[in-house]
Amino acid sequence: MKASEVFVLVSIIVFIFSLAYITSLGGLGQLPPVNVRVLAQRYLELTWNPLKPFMSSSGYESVTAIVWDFRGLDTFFETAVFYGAIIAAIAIYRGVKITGKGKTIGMSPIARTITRLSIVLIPTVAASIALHGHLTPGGGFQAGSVATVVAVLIIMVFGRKAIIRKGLTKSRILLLRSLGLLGIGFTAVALLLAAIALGVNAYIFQNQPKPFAPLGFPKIYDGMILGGSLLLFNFFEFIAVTAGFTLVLLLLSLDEKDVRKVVVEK
Amino acid sequence: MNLRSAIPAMILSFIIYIIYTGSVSPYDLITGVIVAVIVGLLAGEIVVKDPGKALDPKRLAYLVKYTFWYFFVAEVKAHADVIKRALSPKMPLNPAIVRVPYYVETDYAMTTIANSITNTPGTVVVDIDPDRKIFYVHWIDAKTSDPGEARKMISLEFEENAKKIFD
Amino acid sequence: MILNALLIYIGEALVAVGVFCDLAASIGMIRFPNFYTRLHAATVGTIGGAVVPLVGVALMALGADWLGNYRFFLAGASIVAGILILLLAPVGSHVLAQAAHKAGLAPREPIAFDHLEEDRRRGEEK
Amino acid sequence: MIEVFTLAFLMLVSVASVVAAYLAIRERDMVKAIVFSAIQSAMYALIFYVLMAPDIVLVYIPVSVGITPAVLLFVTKKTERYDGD
Amino acid sequence: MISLHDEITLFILAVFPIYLFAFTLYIIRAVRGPTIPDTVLAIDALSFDIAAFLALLAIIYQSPILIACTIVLALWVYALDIYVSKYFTAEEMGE
Amino acid sequence: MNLSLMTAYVVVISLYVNLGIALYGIFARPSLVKKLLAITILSDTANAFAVLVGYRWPKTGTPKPPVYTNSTFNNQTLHYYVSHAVDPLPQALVLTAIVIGLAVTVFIAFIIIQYYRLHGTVDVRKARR
Repeated sequence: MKASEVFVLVSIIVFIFSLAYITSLGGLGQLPPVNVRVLAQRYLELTWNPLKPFMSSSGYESVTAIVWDFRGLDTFFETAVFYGAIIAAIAIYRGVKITGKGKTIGMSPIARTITRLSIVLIPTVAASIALHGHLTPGGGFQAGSVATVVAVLIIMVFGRKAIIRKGLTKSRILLLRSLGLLGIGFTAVALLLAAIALGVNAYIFQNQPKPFAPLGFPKIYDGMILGGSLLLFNFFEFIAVTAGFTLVLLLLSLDEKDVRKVVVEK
Repeated sequence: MNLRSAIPAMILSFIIYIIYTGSVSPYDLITGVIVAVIVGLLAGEIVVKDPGKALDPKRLAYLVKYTFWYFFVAEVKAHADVIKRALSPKMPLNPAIVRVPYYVETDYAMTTIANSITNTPGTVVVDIDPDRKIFYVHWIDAKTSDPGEARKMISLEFEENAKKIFD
Repeated sequence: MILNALLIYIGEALVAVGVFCDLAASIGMIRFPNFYTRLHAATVGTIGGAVVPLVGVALMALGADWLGNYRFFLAGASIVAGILILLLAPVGSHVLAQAAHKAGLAPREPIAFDHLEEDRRRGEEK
Repeated sequence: MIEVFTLAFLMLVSVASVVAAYLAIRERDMVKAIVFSAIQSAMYALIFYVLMAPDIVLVYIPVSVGITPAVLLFVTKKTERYDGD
Repeated sequence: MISLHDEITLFILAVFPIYLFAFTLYIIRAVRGPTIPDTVLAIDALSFDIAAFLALLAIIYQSPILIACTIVLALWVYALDIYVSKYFTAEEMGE
Repeated sequence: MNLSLMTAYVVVISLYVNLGIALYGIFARPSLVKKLLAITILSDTANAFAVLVGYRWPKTGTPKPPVYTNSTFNNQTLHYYVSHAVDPLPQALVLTAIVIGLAVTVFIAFIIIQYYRLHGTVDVRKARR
């Protein structure tokens, strides 16, 4: 071990101990506590509360309600950040041709057959997670990241070129991703547009009717809990996240010598 | 898009959706049908080659019978054997990789045999040669090195059933 | 009521079998000498130790009526998880074994005879 | 009674996560390090599960056990496998 | 005569220590495993068993909705197998 | 000192140790890929802290996930839910933090590949010369 390494180690240990000391003085309090904070109690109360229709959200699940209703604007910008990171990654690969020509090697026939079968099973489960995001744990992010496993498996088991030959080229995946983002944006302002047409008031990211803003997404119909805008947000986020992850993995799986020709000699 | 090959995929997708959500409320039925139609249309051609075979009730009956036989007879025997080996103090092992030929045509039948072999403890398919139709099976207690004998001991019953179901 | 009790007892029996397989598999994982023999112990762990208890949990959940309506979700999701493990786990072991043999990652001894190695050599000579 | 066993499980999982994280950082072979970091992520997922956060488990396992190792293995394949001298 | 509810709780608490012992052995194999396939195989078996164990925990906590996590665990650990074997057999990961 | 408090401290201490290990990896290991791995461990540990702060153990019964599971609604069920469910706010924040963290990781990964193409190494000590 060299002197610099020892110095780093000692300073890290001192830092951690000071952090732990501050925490034990009352930063985290006693763990685990009996009660949660007042703000959290408010959120829990208002998630599903027919007695307070103007303040409550429209689903059973508190996390989804916070993510897409109480704090929807934050999540929208977060999705935009993810989109920006993908655009920045594509910028590095500008000019690289992505084609489906040439032969693929892939893996053993047993893995191929099972992967083909799982193309039906896994998206079904993912869609179930997305469409029940307001009733059970789940939602757009979760379902999107579950559905990405199909993309990973196809890239690894059949080869990258197979996914392109099936029609999922780079521009189409980007289009799908943009459609998802547009859908989220449209759901956010849909009530605003409707309110302008009808001549009443509405807020951006409004889910349920509020005082002074009488419009709202359907909450419950014939005994079925529809979840209002949460359902739409979850669905569009599912599409956007799946397409984004697929695009990232597709770019990462490009052959190094093809990329090198374009990127380094430029 | 081939509509006929999409139907079995749709049915499979719908069944999985309903089992996973575990309820038959109108909301689940409606969304289940929508999801099944979309997934079936997208994946039908990749998954199902011959739609007539997939909906044949005789083959499905064989599949159910095979599942029961497999779980209650083959698996129990193999599990008992490997657990005995793992827990006995002397640990009797005689591992080897043997050739096991197979004589089925379709991919699904081949995969059924291979997965059945791997899922019974004591035998694992290490590699496969699809041109010469040979599995290379790692066998924890190699009783023979002759491919024909090994096939009789390891995969004959799986193969007969797989032939009835998929070929 | 009797049906509930029956379901719960069958489920508990299956879970008990699963726990025993799990324990045997983990002991086998420690004791077996090389990677290829440990594959067999891992198979015991996945089929006997995961699929069987998942089915057992599904039966227990169907019988446990104090869990409310969501118990059908519990049962269905564990059945689907069991089916997926049954399909995917053997493929996982197979591709791992194939990669280990092809790239020579793990020692093969002790082994009585190795037909795959023979055939591969013969293929290279040709 | 449930409390005691829950907390015993948490203890085992957190100790295992420390071991896995240490090995992931010390290991010179990047492939091994990535596999160890996958163990560490799985252990964190169990902590999240016991802390009653199913939503986070649902998004954390795909991201940390699935996609991050995939990205890092892609990077390792394209660059160098061994770290340091 | 105890109720079914208490009986299930007692049963799960009885199998709990065995599970913990088995997990400890798996983790030891995963950490010690002389080669990479050993480690990956141990993680594989460990995760499938943990999937079954999490289902039991969902019953004992009386929160059936926790079950959604098991399927995700089972799926992605399989993907880890595929990555590692692809890494060692192929020239480029996307072939 | 009761048992639950002790175990909570074990979890907290192990998280601190992981934090230290991750910081050591970021500062002392030469490979850029290893640094990226350490960054992911660091962010995961921070997320685990956030969720740990939102945990609770109610006086009666076990804690519940923050999902309302009763199909009927009255004051009693609502009170049961509010007094047993854990804090949903840190979970919602961590949920978005994980996805942003993944986006950052992917972006850094692309930059590392580009760095290797231009410099021929991912070792910061060799690249300095």
